[in-house]
Amino acid sequence: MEIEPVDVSKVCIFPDQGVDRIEGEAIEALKSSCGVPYPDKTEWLTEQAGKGSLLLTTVDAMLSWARRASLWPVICFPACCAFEFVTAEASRFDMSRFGMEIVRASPRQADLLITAGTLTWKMAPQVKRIYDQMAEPKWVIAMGSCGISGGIFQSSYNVVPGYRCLFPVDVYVPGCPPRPEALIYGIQMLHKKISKGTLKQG
Amino acid sequence: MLLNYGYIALFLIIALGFTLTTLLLPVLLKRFKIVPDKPSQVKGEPFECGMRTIGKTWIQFNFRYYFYALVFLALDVMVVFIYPWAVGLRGIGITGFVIMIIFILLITVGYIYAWKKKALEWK
Amino acid sequence: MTIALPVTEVTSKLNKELDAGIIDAKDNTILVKSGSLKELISFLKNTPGLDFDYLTDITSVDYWDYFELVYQLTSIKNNHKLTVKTRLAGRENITASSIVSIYKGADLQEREIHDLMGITFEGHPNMKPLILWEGFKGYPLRKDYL
Amino acid sequence: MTLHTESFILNIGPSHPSTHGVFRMKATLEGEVLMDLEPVFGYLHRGIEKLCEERTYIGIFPLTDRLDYIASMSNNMAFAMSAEKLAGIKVPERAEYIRVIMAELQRIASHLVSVGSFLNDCGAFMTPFLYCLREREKILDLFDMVSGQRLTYNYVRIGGVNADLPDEFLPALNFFIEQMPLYVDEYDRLLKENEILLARTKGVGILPREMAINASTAGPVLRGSGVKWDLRKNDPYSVYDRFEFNVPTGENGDTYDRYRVRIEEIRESVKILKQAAAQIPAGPVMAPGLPRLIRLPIGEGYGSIEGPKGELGFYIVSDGSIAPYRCRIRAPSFLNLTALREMTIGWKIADAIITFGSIDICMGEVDR
Repeated sequence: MEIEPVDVSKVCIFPDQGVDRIEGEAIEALKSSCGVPYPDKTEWLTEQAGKGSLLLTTVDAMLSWARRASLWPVICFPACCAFEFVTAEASRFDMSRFGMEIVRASPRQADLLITAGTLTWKMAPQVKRIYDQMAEPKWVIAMGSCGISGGIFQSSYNVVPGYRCLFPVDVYVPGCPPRPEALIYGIQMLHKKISKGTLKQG
Repeated sequence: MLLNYGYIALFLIIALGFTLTTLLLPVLLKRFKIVPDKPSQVKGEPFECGMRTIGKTWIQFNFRYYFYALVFLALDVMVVFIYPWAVGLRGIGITGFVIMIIFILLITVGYIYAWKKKALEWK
Repeated sequence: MTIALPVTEVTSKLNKELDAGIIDAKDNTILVKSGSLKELISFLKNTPGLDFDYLTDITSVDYWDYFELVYQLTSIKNNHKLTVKTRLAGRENITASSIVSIYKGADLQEREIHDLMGITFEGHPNMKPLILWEGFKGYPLRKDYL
Repeated sequence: MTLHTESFILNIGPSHPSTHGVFRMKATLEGEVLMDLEPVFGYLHRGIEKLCEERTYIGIFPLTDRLDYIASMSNNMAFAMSAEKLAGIKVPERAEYIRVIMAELQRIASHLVSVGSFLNDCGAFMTPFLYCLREREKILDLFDMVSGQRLTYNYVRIGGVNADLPDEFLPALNFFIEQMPLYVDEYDRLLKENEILLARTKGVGILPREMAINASTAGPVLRGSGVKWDLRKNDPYSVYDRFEFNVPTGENGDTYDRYRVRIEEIRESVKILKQAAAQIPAGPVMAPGLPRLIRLPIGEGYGSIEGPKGELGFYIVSDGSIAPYRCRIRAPSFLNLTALREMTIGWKIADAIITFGSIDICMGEVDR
């Protein structure tokens, strides 16, 4: 009973051989295309929430409360800030008080990307892919000075100067690594930003 | 008597209501533009720890997983019948008991057959 | 106490053609020609009196006109250690002989040195880029890497 | 009835919950059994060795903090000791004792993290991990008291330590020394004869003794395979020869032995801490007469200590200027991974993840 496997080479995404070469080209392509970093939208800091019709504001308020109260971060743990993020998640600083109960491994179930650690060019395509695969609406917290500007390793040949070269960042949390209290303050800033979000720009 | 059927109908309505809302909710929210909808090619691809999948992903798995599933299914169906029988055993007395024993023996005959045919061997 | 093995003990046990390979030997460092590096290290590992069975570290240093490979060996049985050095002249496609067949621990370290310093090791099973990616131009740890 | 089955390549990739950072394993699987496993490094290669060449000696300490970011204190100590060995600087007694106390506290904190995340990989999801992090917070308070930082302390200097201990440090340390063995006994009650843990880890991922030595592994991985090699005993540096402690080793080098070695080492470290806290002398904490911008004499030196993950060494070549000519880091986590392929081939995926977890790597040190 020899079962002939269905010929699905059409579906196959990558030939086995040359995987490293393809990965190398992807890194070089991303490295050359990463010219101007994404601008930081900061007008939400000064904006007044709650204009617009009665119905719209209640839907806004309810929606932003639902989104704000259960932000699930995705696993993106390159370096030392990862460990400060884990202690912030652990029992003493307990980020689950803010609804961030579990750290999701796959971007499908996550809506917040906390970039905990230094980003190198070899890891950049992977982080960009994780960000692209996250469902809308999604937010990004750049944690630590490596996430903001490459930090202490900025002059290195293999470090991306800040995550905003890859995708727009909402909140920056300075520190190397930032203490858990600073990270939780950053998350509260993000809650403020979400609560000011309106349906118009989705 | 009719009241018992009323409960079943109520249960049916709740079940249908729940499944329909969970199915239709995303479609409605997307139509009224409450939830942003930005599909993209990368979102469609499988997530494998941030990397692209390597090589063929539609492949022929080993057959022994399927044998295990079959034997489990047979025993699981038997268990499904045993539960209500065990609850109502006092009512149906010794005859019910004998009938169930025969049913259990039938299933164990099939189980022993699979065992002898080495379906459970983990190569 | 891990004593640094005096070099005289090693040189006394060397046979003739290995002895030619030694350039100079003083206070627990042996400078050896790159040609006879592999024989010396397998000799150090296998002779009963010395039996250096643990490779602590391989380092490469760029001294502009030559590259220096520094092998640090330790003997867990007799609790002594030794440093073996070799010099590779030139700047372009420098080759040294790989010691993966003697020490399995050298596998990753040689690939890393190949990536960062540009020294290729013949006889290494898979000399693929380890730390950097294929298509990375230049060798970062060299002094003239901009 | 031969059934044609195919193997496929699975990326246990850079962003994976149980790879302790951005480490990638290209696993070729036949159903569930692992046929081949190719580790891929470099996702956190920040080029620290190149950065060391452009910084002064005092500027390198923040870099060494971020090497093995779970054991920053021991990295600082390793770099300071190899620089002192090269320059022949004599460190005052009190500074040596402070360094030993900090190194042993850091070893306990690092072992707590490694045991916690190892059990997390075994499937005991988050419970032992949060137990261990609860104890680690107590150690972080002690470090916070001394250096003001929670993770990257930048506390050790060439020639001594940055600042003396505050007065409330020693009572807090003594309180911690009494508490810690009770916590370790609590873990043992929870886990020592836990049949799930025994069934999952006994005899899994065996690293035989010769392979462990030949693949130049170090630390709990080497001692787990039955090799009694601990730099604190075999090559006592600093003031370790004044303390009395023993070196736990495993018998058959499986995952359970490595886990047991780490738990026993926590107890040994508490013993060392007790003796060090008792014998600490008064006196200066910094060698006198060292200039701010230290210029090490021309030459090279290799100094190494027994870090929590193994022998951590720095090979410094100095040409007399204020920055080292070359600073090579012998990272234990990097070399412990050479035998990963031999330890995991033939096992199932779940066992391979546990074996990898028991090696306990820290990505900052692996990729440097």
